[in-house]
Amino acid sequence: MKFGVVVFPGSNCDKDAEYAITTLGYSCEMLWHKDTDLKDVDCIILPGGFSYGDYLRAGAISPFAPIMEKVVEFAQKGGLVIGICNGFQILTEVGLLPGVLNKNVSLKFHCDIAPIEVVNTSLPFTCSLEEGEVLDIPIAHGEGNYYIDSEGLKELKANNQIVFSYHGVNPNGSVENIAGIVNKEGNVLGMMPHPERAVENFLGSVDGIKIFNSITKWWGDNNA
Amino acid sequence: MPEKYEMVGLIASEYEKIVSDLGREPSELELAMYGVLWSEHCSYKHSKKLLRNFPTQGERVVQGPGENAGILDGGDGLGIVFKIESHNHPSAVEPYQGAATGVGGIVRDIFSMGARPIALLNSLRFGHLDKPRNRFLMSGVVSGIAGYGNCLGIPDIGGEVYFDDCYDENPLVNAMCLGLIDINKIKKGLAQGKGNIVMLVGATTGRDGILGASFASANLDEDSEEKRPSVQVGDPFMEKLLLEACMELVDHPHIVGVQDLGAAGITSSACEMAARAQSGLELHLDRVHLRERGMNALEIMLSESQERMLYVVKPDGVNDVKAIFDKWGLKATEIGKVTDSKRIEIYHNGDLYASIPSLSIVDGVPLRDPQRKKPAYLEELELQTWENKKENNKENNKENNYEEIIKKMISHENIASRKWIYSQYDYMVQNNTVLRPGSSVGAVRVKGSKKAIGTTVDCNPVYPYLNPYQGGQMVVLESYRNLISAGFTPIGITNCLNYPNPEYPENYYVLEQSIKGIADACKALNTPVTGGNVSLYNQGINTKIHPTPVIGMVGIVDNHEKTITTPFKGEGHGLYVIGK
Amino acid sequence: MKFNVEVTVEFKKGILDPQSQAIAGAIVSLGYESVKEISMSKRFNLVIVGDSQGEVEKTVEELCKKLLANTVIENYQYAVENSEGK
Amino acid sequence: MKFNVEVTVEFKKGILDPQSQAIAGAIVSLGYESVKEISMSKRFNLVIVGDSQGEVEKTVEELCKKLLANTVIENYQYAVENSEGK
Ligand SMILES: Nc1ncnc2c1ncn2[C@@H]1O[C@H](COP(=O)(O)OP(=O)(O)O)[C@@H](O)[C@H]1O
Repeated sequence: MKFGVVVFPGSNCDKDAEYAITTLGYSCEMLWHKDTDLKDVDCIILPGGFSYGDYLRAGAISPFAPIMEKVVEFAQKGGLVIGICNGFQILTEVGLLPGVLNKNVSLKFHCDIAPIEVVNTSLPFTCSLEEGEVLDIPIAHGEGNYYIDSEGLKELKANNQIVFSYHGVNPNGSVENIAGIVNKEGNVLGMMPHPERAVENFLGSVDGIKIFNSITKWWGDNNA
Repeated sequence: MPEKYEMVGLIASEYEKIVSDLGREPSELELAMYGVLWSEHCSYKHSKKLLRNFPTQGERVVQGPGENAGILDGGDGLGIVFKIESHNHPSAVEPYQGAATGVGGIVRDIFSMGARPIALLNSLRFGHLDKPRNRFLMSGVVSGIAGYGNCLGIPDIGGEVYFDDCYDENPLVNAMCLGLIDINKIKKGLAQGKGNIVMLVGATTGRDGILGASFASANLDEDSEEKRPSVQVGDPFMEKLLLEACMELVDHPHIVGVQDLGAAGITSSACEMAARAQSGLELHLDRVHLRERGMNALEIMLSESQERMLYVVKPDGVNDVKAIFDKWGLKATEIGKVTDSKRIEIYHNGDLYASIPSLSIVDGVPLRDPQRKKPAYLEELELQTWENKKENNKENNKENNYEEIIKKMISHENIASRKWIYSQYDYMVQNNTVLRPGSSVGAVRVKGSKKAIGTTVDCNPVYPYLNPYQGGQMVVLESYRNLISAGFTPIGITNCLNYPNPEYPENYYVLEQSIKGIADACKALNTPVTGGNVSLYNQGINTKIHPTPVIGMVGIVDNHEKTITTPFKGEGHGLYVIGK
Repeated sequence: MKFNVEVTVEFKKGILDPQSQAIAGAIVSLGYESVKEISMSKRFNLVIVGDSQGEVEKTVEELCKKLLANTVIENYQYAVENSEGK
Repeated sequence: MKFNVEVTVEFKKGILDPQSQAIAGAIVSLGYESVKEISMSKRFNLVIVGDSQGEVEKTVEELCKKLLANTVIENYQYAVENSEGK
């Protein structure tokens, strides 16, 4: 299976995503924001960072990059897309995911390793995880405070779209401790924590591997 | 009416030297250029002689002081590029932008050498936090460092902060950056080869920060408010693009020299690049890409607009350079060429505004040798006997409720947890962080190997204050102990000498003594000095800072799994004190 | 013709704006009891050329929706003024 | 009496404004060639009680200096209006 990582001007976790993917033995293509060729990848990652400086609102300008038109098309056809941190912000701005990511209630950037609980295990991203399992995944963001109105929240819950929630401490004030959600169809995931940073013991956690392995397992099961 | 040389911060004898070097009176632009390059900040005129005490050689030294940053040999072709710099005065006036642009400047120093930045550290000093202004300064500085470094994606893996009344008017903000390079691909700040093209790349040039270097070379006084326009605003997004574009050019065979634009903008970079190569430069200012209309030659030459670099490129490489900067959405403009005149010649709209011998403006400043005088407080301290010291201690130690004492200690601002600070920094980006903030050193793994680089910034300013010479040694020793206890072999240092006004004999005495202490410790430990920064004039109206020589030490270990972290590992383990 | 456009983007009522809240908190802690309400918004000033007020308004409307505001949480308002008409 | 206060805070002339630059870049890449200039500023709306316009203006002036504007790099302007007078 082949992953693709989009490089926006200002992305800064693009290389980390590539490193994690290749270290785990999967192949990875870098996708330049000005290009419109998705290079036949099977799963697209919108990486963390500060695309376009995060000016105006985090992720607000990236939807207009040429590659994004293709990414949206790909997602609408059921392709797997993951937005991590800034990528999550971009996915909400481009309308692939509901809600928005506001400034942290502390108004400060916050970096730590956060325990997150797996809420939905029926997805490609979580199929080899256990419900209620707690993963240690690094977080590093200033605008991770997920907001959605009460109608929207009801719908998220009804459709089982909440994938991860912060366990114990809520680091940013997000509604219902939400750390990650999927679209209704279940093929587009947005999450603030960085699974690509939890792939080697010395980094403090290897729980990110479980997420990547879920995806490739699901892919293998469905495309064998 | 002050003399015109006083207006640019120079003294009569310096002016005479300029007239003699030029063989005539300088033009307005020439005098302004001399003013900034002969300021303490750029010329080191008070400290250069003292810095000669430092050991700068060793089997691992690839690049010693004098370039944008120092380089140590990390083995297997790995170059460790590192440097520390102060941004004290700008941070006192505008803490967020002051600290942010401090980070931006030190990071450019690293990648202008061709190295990819892999870690940041910072060393901070403020007055006590019971004063609202000090809280304002600290929170602004910390968010400025975070705002800039996080956006660049360089992990901030350590630092230190210390609070004392002596920093009330003059906080200290020192930022250190490390980068990695293939030892065969080092870029230097050289303007070599007649006919080669000088290109200005990155951000546009505006009126910000004009005269920043002379701002750094004077005491902070009431007028500092008025000097506010000299604060620059940083754009970390622009710097990130600049960084990636420069990284793509590392292998390009037509790049001759690179230097970032820092204090004194085009003036210092152009002059230094020419002086290092013993060449000349011809620059045409009307080609500089401006942010504001109507800027005159002087404003363009002295602008400290951030996120800019100067490239010297062989004519055949110009189009490639433009193409790569264009790919990243940046401008690269040809603004002049290298000559063999050994002069810096500045044209604006066809008229010659300045023609200065490059060696004169870069190295010609008459070095100062100020008076030294041992401060009276040191004499008094030496007279104190062991006995009366013990008496004093008794006075202080009346309280013997240990629980209370311990609570008091761990809640003291100089001992309490620093998590409030470092949780605002992204310390994990790049997937290399072996030892995070909260450990006694920060460390990053070198990808493609098991190697790790450990690094620490330290300075307990009480020691050099109480005994400048031994205190200087102790600061180096503290860094050394931190590294070896985490499992690293220390291999070299950079340093940031933060001191009060050197024109007072007492201050100069302390500066000289502590430099000697640092130098002797470095010799004994075989940790040569590869560079650093000197920030003098750190005093206000009522206070002056304690001598604060911040040491940034670097060590290596062959296997990052062998590093040792500080927390207790389990119940029942023995505790030992080692040493005397 | 040239038009001056002023766009204001603010949080929708009922949506918590952490930044406005922090400022309100700071005002209280500074002791300004006379300040009863505070809210923060973004203002954009644009210069747009066009043949008619209507054409420019259409552009502004699009810009607001696509870029300047996130309509999930923000409202926008604008005023378009012919700068040459005066 | 109640007063409505509107404060605008913007970058001083000549200070780099990266945010407005980035937005301008996005507008260009969206293909809106008719947009010639864009700048962004902050607006605060406050409700302040006081005995006189002068008293409220004094409060606002202080608030701007201490909190709302960073006078090193930003300018501020304000308008105070008696909301009950209407
Ligand atoms: N300004 C700072 N930036 C980043 N990390 C910091 C800063 N200040 C302190 N730290 C981190 O907090 C920890 C404790 O700091 P400090 O009390 O100064 O300890 P030490 O005794 O090791 O110097 C260290 O790991 C240090 O790296």
